Amino acid sequence: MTKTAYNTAELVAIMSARVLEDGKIVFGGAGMPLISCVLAQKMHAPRLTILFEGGVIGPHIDPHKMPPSTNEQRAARRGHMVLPITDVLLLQQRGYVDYGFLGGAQIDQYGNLNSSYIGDPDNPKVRLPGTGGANDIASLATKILVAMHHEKRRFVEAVDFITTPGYLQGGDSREQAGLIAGGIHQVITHLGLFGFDPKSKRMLIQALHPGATVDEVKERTGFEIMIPDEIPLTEEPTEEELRILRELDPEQRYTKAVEE
Amino acid sequence: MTKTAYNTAELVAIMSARVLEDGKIVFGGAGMPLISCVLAQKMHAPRLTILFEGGVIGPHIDPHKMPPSTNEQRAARRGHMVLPITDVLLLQQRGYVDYGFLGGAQIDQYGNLNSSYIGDPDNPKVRLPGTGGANDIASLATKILVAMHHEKRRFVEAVDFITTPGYLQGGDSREQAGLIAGGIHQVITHLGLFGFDPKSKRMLIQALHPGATVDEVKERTGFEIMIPDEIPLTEEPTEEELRILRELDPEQRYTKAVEE
Amino acid sequence: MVRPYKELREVIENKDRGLREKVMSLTEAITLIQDGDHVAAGGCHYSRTPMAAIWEIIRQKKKNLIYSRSISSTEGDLLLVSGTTKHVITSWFSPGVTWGVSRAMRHYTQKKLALYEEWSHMSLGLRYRAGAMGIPFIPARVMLGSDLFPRLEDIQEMECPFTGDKLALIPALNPEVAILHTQRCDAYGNVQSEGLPFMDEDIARSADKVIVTTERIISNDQVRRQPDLTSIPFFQVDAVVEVPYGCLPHECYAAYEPDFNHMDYYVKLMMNEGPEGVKEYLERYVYTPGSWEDFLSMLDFKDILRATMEGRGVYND
Amino acid sequence: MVRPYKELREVIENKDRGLREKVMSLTEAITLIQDGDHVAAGGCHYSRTPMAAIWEIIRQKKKNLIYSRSISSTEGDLLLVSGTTKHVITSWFSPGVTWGVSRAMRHYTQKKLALYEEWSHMSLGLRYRAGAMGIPFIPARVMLGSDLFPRLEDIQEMECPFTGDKLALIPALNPEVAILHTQRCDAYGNVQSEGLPFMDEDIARSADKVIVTTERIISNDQVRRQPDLTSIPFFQVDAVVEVPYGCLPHECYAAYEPDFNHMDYYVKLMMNEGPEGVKEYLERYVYTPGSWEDFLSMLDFKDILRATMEGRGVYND
Repeated sequence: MTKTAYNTAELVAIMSARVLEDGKIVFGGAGMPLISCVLAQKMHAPRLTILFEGGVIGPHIDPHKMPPSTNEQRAARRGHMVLPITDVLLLQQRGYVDYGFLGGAQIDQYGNLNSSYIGDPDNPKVRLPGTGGANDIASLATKILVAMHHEKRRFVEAVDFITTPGYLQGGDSREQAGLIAGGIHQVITHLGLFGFDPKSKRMLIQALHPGATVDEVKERTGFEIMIPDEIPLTEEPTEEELRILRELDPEQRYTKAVEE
Repeated sequence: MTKTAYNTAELVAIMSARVLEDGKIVFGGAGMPLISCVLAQKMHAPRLTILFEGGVIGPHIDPHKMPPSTNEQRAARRGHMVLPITDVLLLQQRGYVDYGFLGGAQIDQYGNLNSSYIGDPDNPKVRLPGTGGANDIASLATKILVAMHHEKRRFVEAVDFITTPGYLQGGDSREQAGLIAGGIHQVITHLGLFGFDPKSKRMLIQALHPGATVDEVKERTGFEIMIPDEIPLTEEPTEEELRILRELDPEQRYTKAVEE
Repeated sequence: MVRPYKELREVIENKDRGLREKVMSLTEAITLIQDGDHVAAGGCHYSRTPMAAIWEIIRQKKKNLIYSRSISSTEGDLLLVSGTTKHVITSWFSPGVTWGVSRAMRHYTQKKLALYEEWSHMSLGLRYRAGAMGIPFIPARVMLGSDLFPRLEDIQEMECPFTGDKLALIPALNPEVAILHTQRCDAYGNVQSEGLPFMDEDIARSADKVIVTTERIISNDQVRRQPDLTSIPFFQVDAVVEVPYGCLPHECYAAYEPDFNHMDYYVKLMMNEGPEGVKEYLERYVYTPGSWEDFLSMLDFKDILRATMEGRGVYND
Repeated sequence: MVRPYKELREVIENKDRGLREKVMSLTEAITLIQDGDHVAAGGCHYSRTPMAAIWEIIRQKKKNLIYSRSISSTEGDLLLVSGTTKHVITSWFSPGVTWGVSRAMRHYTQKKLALYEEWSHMSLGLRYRAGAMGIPFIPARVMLGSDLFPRLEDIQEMECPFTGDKLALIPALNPEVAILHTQRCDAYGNVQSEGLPFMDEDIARSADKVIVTTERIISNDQVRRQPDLTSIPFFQVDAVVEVPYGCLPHECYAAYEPDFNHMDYYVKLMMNEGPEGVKEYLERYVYTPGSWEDFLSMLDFKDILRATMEGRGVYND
């Protein structure tokens, strides 16, 4: 039989879902992170517990009613518990949350994210919606995951504005700033999986997706990315992963091909 | 008709109830304060709202089931709201509570209360049960009321231990300590009503109950109490007050005559 | 600016906190708001938004309000473009992820016609909570190292005297007025919300005045039978207004989902025409209708019916 | 001592927080407690006391526990006299106002055989809350100026950097183990308590491990139908034990009032005989019975029946 084709967004969603281990607790942002969490539950991680900013623990999301926001009743469907926003976010500060799962508009070599301003914050080209819970999640969750489309304009040497802390200026600057727990763990793009050098905290290639090349990564990355000698390849999305993903997002509201 | 006789505890309960204005919010301690609050509701203050440390707002106490503690279900009967202990106490810190109503084992000339140690705290003659919420109530409620039996051993120059702050060492020492709101407003005993001098913050006579004399007060007070030229008399307990009080405490668990 | 403790207490102490009925009209309730007040709205994003109250605020032409909310959606656009506020305090500001970045918000902030004061979601929550607790700040481990921190006047850093940890001190926020929408409230103001609590409880405790709009007014007897469900006690509330469908076109948990068709219509207008489109919307849906009921009757009943069936559906599972 | 943040997080991070059944026997559950642990008990005074858990702790001869609780009643006597703890952290310590001052407490504290570390009720609550929030302290306006303050090692004073107010800094308390009793809990550990919440929620969030005894084990489906009622989520809980009447002779809201006859019997014994009386009680009611059920069967069923009728009576009004 012929393989089903998939777009870059679907690839990111599926690769992200695979990262989420069963039995763990994930704090999921709106959009693609949410899709990936639900996909993971339907694949290998039925005991994955989802927390949403809106104030819910362990909802059963109805595949036919994906919530456009994580602060609404669809996101709370059949949860174990609903609680105030401040308290669900505080659960991360206490250390209960394994994964903080974010999307990103702009990321830099140390994993800092910007969702506040494009250009000079005092005279921005674009005023973006802002942090929401992203700053909290990235300051507190044990392992931060970021899913995004891999483009030069999004992968920059230094973000215009640090809304959401990665490793700040690298080295031990994150801990020095007072962020003594957690940190950015992995970036998932349509080209591959990316981690951070334990010492310098600069971004490095962990794995490439089928068809992606190191040159393509370099070309689409606005800073010098670290390249190990050995680079494993990820497994191609399976028919089952694609089938379930498309059940979750039939109109491709969250997984439509990105126009560049 | 002949007047019904009453004991000193009943007198204190009734005089305390009269102090509580309708429409106000009172944080009531266990024992006599509780009795007086319920009595006030049945007399002149039907809109008096009672808060209990156990975590309840506006309970309807069943006259035939007075709770021996304010941290149990009888104290929560038919309340508007139940909430965590910490939060009901925090309502005082926010300024919602008009009266903090306490009983006392030992009080001094500045209205400080001791419910921790009789004698030297390091080698106490008696280790008392402790503050409970008394320190919180007296630090935070707008007007502190104290109901107690008037005896020399209870009205001392300086308490052995300040569990519950009155005006501390007098003058502006309470504010200097950081307690910038509230303060002890009135002490109700079986001899009369007692307030505090606005400047020195020393205890003074506000009114005497029928039959009580200044000499008796002086004799039963272990420090020099301030005596104004004019001292009004309080109204004797009415038949109705006594009738209702005895319905509330038929076995006199809270209003039995004090043995000295 | 953290307000002085004594001032905050005096306001509360001088209020009649006795048990009394507070049911009034929407118009009456909103007159409790003064020009220049800081008004905090309950709910989050497009859920349990006190939309009727905001609608009336705009109609009463309040000026120079400071507006704060957990996350701001389309109601934030309306407040900016109507000239009601030039200062919004929130953590995220746009209609919703799938609808893109608000062009109205961009216009007013990028042209410096208004200030969008950005706090992380949790730190904004802690601001209300500190205000609710009667303390000037709560320490936290967020905002540190970010570029949000230096842009804010009132946040500070300290070394913990117990552990030596570096901590952010999140300052208390005490709005003059809180506007909240709930599913159930009695005539005295005892609030029993259903589902996601958001930040409503802390906002109510932190504010000088609280205006509650409610889907229904329940008896005090019902409240007393389930005191566990009360989230806001009567003595914190100044006005109770019965406003069924008071969140539309936003949602109200277990009552109705958003009117997505009306939301799409608004967002399209706003994204295509910018502030002019929002002005057109305001004229048509806010200024022209004679009453909130008249506004509701302009919506497509079929859409409301579907939203209602979906909304109350949480109890069908 | 405020425990280091990294240590607190590591303990939580290394726990299996996945959705799994945790139902076990009382004996099994209590073996999760080590000698020297700080054990915090839920409920308050003689209400919702996790008495069965405490009873089993004494039977398992745990040593050198630190015991903390909102307010301690008769269970505190038992823990002192049995030699289970020499350090009690609470705000008030005696059977109850009408029963007078505990002679057992007096004996152990006055003879310096044990330490009663006294905090005000609210400051103790804020200690658990700070621990639950993952912060080292919460500022407050209590304890200041009192003689309680200088007797405590871990409390500090500071001048507020925002307002200049003098504040007490109340240090976090993070017990190794929380023992809680509830009316309803599912097999995963989702707790849905009824009535007075006391400090249970904060205690559960502040502790390394949580042991829950429950009047009944409800289905997860029931939990999910009323997520508003859940106060403690499953991933904070390590053990679920079904123990009907698990608070006796203390009360459990809407289930049973105290067994006042048994309380009177105990208090009389304790007040007349002092520690010897408590030892006699321990021998007869704690060490001798083969099981908690055997202890229950030693009580007068007529008393339990009356306590039950009174207790569940809150739903009769």
